[in-house]
Amino acid sequence: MDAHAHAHEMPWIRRYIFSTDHKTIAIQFLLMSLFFLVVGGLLAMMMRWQLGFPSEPMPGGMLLPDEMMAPTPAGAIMLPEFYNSLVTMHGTIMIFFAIMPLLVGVFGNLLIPLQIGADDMAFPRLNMASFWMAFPAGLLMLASFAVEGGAAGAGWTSYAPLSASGEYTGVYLGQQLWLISLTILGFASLAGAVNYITTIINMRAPGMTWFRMPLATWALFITAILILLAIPILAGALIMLLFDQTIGTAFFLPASDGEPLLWQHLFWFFGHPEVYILILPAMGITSDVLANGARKPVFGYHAMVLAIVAIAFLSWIVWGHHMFQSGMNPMLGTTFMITTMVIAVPSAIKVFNWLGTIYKGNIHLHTPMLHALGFVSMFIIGGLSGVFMASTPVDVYIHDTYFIVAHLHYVLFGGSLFAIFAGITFWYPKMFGRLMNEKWGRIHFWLTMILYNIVFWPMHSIGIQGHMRRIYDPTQYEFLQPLQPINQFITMAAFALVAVQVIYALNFIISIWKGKKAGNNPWKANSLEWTVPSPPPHGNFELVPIVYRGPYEYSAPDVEEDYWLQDAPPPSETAAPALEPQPVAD
Amino acid sequence: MSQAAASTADRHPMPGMMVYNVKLGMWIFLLSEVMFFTALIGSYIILRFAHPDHFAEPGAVLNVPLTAFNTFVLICSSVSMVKAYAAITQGDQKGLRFWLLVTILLGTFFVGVQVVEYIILAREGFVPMAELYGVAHEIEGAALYGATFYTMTGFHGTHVTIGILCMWFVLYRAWQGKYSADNYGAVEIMGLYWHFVDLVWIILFTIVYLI
Amino acid sequence: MRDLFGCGRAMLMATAAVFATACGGGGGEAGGGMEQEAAGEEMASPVDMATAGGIHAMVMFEGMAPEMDAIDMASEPNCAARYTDTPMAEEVVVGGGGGLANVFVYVREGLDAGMSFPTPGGAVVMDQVGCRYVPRVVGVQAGQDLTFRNSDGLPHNINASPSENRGFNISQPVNMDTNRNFPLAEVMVPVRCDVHGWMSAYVGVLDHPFHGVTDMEGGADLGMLPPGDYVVEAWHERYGTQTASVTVTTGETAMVSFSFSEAMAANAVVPMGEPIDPHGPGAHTLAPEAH
Amino acid sequence: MSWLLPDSYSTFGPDVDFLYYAILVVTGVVFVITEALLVYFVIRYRRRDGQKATYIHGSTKAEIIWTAVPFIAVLGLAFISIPSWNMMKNPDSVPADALDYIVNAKQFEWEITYAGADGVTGTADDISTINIMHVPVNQAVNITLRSEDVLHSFFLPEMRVKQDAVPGMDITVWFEATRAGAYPIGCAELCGNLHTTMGGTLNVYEAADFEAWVASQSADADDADDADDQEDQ
Repeated sequence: MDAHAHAHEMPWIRRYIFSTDHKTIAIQFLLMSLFFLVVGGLLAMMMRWQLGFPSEPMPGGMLLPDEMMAPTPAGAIMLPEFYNSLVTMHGTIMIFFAIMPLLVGVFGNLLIPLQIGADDMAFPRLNMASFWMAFPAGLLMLASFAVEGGAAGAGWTSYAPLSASGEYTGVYLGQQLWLISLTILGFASLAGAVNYITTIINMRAPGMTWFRMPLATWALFITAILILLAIPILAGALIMLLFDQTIGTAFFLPASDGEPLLWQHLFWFFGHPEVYILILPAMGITSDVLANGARKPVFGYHAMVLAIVAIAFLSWIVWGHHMFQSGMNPMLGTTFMITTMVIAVPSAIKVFNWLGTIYKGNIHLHTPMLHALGFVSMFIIGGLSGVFMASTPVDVYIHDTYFIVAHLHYVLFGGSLFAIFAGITFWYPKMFGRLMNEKWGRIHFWLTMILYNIVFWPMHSIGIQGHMRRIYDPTQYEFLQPLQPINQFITMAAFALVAVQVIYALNFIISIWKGKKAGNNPWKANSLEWTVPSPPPHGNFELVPIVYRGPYEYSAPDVEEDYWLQDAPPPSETAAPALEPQPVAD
Repeated sequence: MSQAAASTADRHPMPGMMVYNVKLGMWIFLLSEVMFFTALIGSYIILRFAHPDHFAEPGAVLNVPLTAFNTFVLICSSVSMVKAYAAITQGDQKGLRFWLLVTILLGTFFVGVQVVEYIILAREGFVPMAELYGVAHEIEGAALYGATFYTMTGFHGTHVTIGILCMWFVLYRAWQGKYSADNYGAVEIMGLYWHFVDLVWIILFTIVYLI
Repeated sequence: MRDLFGCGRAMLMATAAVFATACGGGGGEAGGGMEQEAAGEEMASPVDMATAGGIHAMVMFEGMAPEMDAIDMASEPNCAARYTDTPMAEEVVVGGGGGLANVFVYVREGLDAGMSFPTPGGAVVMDQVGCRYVPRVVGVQAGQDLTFRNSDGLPHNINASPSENRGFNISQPVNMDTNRNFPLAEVMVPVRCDVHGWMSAYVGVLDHPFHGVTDMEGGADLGMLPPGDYVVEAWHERYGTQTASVTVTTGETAMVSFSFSEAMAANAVVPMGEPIDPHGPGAHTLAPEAH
Repeated sequence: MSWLLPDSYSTFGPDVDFLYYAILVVTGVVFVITEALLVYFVIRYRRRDGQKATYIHGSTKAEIIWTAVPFIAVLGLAFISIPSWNMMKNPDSVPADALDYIVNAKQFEWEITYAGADGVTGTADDISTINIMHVPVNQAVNITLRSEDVLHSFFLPEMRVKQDAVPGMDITVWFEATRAGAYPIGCAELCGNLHTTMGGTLNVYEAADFEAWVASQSADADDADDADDQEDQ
């Protein structure tokens, strides 16, 4: 039976809506998570308004209901309840519905089968189900803004007991929807993780040994394992919290002898692997793009793989560093400090290897490469600022201040999001068959890079001055009032930062129709996805590819070009290949 | 079922592939299940260590002999599952159907006993809700005991119930003669799941009822 | 960029000004007291005014009024600055004539079973002035709007914890009004501010309009009722409740009086969140001290 | 925009500030070197047409060096942090002569109880204040931190003190102020709608002034007790 022909007979709804093709699902995830990225960004803008101009009427605030924005004669003023909901939902949406589906949902789906030479995922229908759980979960999360009491307002970490009973916040249904939505998203992530792991273990093309896999796939593989093991912990905790909220159990409610710290332990036991779920695929993407841009093999490929594995392993024993000031035994704090310091080592290894990769390269500064370099430079900052809070005595001072906000945004925005921009631009042809506009891509990169640093760099500084995070009105504290001009400055810059993303959005949309046709291999890259047309047909490979070498054989002396496709037979074997390409076995 | 999907899942193994996709997928899924029950059991252990006085002595509240018998029934169902698997590997259709049915009945019996146990305990005032806890009788311990007990055993019971529903489906397909000595993957992964659920119960029974 | 931005904000201010004019610039008056704001079109009351009679309650305090503690507003200097004298707690407020203020007096039993009363259109206002609730005790009808007003211009939070109704916990960061209502009758609903621990107030919710809160003279009007026998209850936050039966006759205002004394504080039962069914039997065992 | 810490006025200050600056120097050096190399490489090895990049796969020696050096560096930072951490958070480190306080957090207030003349909390001569803490200078104070409802975090920026208050737990916090003055108290853990208002003031007095404050409070301690009784009702 011919899968390719078959695809075209399928009705529209099966091809675009309930598709089982991993590339279509990747695009679905892409559109979904970009939508949530926009939503999350707008939520952040409202927060920034309140922080820059506390209790001043917000432009457009009159459009929002009275439960969020209090109408006063001067205009609509944000209510603290709504601010807390914004804090919570910005974090939740960005982490669970933007960055995580972008990295794992989009690139996992798009790259894994293509890079290992498979025709699709191991379980295509499970893959489809994964998207169709994640998307409604996101809508449910958004819907919680509209229910009585508003959306969840206990922070994205939902620390009990604030989250465990509505009497503390006035949020009942909103918090429950938050819990239900994340539980559904958990199922979606699990479905994805089972799929990725099975696919990578079982469906690699002949010759695609473990150490010939591109680092993006390696990172996604390890990420999938982290998801597989971490998400169920979250699910267990979410369900217990939901029971506390609804049927009246007391797991986390101290009034009936429950343990609030148990929630934190469970949450961060999930949460720290989650942090690496949000960065490992970004590291993988960056490695692929850097090698391509530098026209050079990745420096220390094995060390890079080992570093990913080491990070994944260590991520299970560092969760306590989120809880140094939580009332946990100080001896445990010491232990977690040491493990946390150690986890900086594999991250450092990766940074040095990236520097080694561009060393003596022949660097093509195309847009994805710019973003990848942006990732490295920002990840250096985010990684180094992490050392401050790893040191427990220093963490006493900077814990829960804007220093942490700066740190996590340097890792998640400066890190993950730049890698996402790199990845989308780099693999755009494999999704839409065309290239994004290079000029506007560069303009967008430089504006984003500059404005991004203008927004987040000063946050270190106000954090150092003691500015707590998650406070609705900094001017309530006399000692923070001198920092208010900085807060205003950050707010203005943040508005500009969001505004320049319109460039990317337009570039993205217009290029779908007007972009330059890409051909098979526009970046002259090596891995298997570049051996097939853009976008690849249903079933991906006409013949099962045979892999002869690793993915980073750039500028190899054996060939004339500066790249060497993984499935190109070696010169000695061109005459009589040892392995005969086989037709796809279906 | 999409043809393309079928082609992928049942495709001829790639070089170096040790187990077929669905079986590998089930193993991987069970790993995540292990973590789920780890979260629940871990919470139970932490709460119990933090508040030892809130948890009753073994047997003081829970009916250990009844549940011990129930545990025996569930272990028997694992044996019958093995018999069903053994039958189909030999191509024995009748044996497959018979042992599947036995497994379903034993599983259903297990869930039934659990439901009855819940009803009896609830009547005694042993409920998960903090406010209603111990209303009918003076029960030693606090609401944490009820909450952890019902959450852990409840989620296990849910897993058994889902297993039974899936097994009805497998039985239905067995009746249609879909399985053979060459094609018994569904029975095998059903068995994997069933043994896992059984194993979890043995751990739960030990730490919830006996310790 | 900055310029553009400032311009946007200026425009916004202009819009806001227009809005303020349209709204009559409301919301500023301190001092409050219970205001029945513009009542709108009243639905027909089931009470036949031709035959109705009134109830007037007098609540007196016997003996020396207990000395109230000073409120330590040091943690909120903006509020402390509003007072020339030290602000005193308002748990017991006794007027010059010996009347006990802030007593919620209401018809507890005796209304005809078939009677139901339209929800008043106007809102009852509870203001926050100088970090105190003004008034401290209000009565509302079930479903009637209760406006919480912040006239302090600093953050308050209103935490109502009823038993029958759904509670709420809302905040008011600046001068503003927030409307809420309680759909079910209960006496009383405690209200407090979590930012200022000394601030507390009480709301009595009834499904009829026959209730009042005593003023500094200790008097409260309960409105016009159909003739008949009623049980009236007086509720005080420190001294608990007393009941008295009263007979209303056409055209007359029946007087009912209560008296409280400090001695009652010791074993007072102060009901909170008690559901009230006013349609119960007319007569009731009376407390001995009620005349 | 400064990377300098605001001045500290407690005995923890020198330790925390030293560690902070030590890490700032170490990370600052790494930051400058790595970012400079990044920029340098991008410029030095920018695209030259017709030329190939150098075909290098890696270097085991380099890998070993840049594994070992950061490893030693971060472990060093961890180990020099341990003594300060133990001093700040280990309940055994509280000096024996510390004054006993109870800080009870609730939405959205700090209720601070000073043990009074008898040095024991929970007795009649306790002095309670809301949001304003009074302590003597150069005298360790031992706080039992509690919460009534949700998590809060007791934050004294100038004292370099931060500790979450957890309902159901008594957590020991101690510090010793080294300069008289008024300092902010903040809540650093999201605790509900008006989390932002949960600030207060720490008044650090010279010993004599502190005695005077205690005396002024003891005079109307009876009244304070009455107030407590009424609150309970």
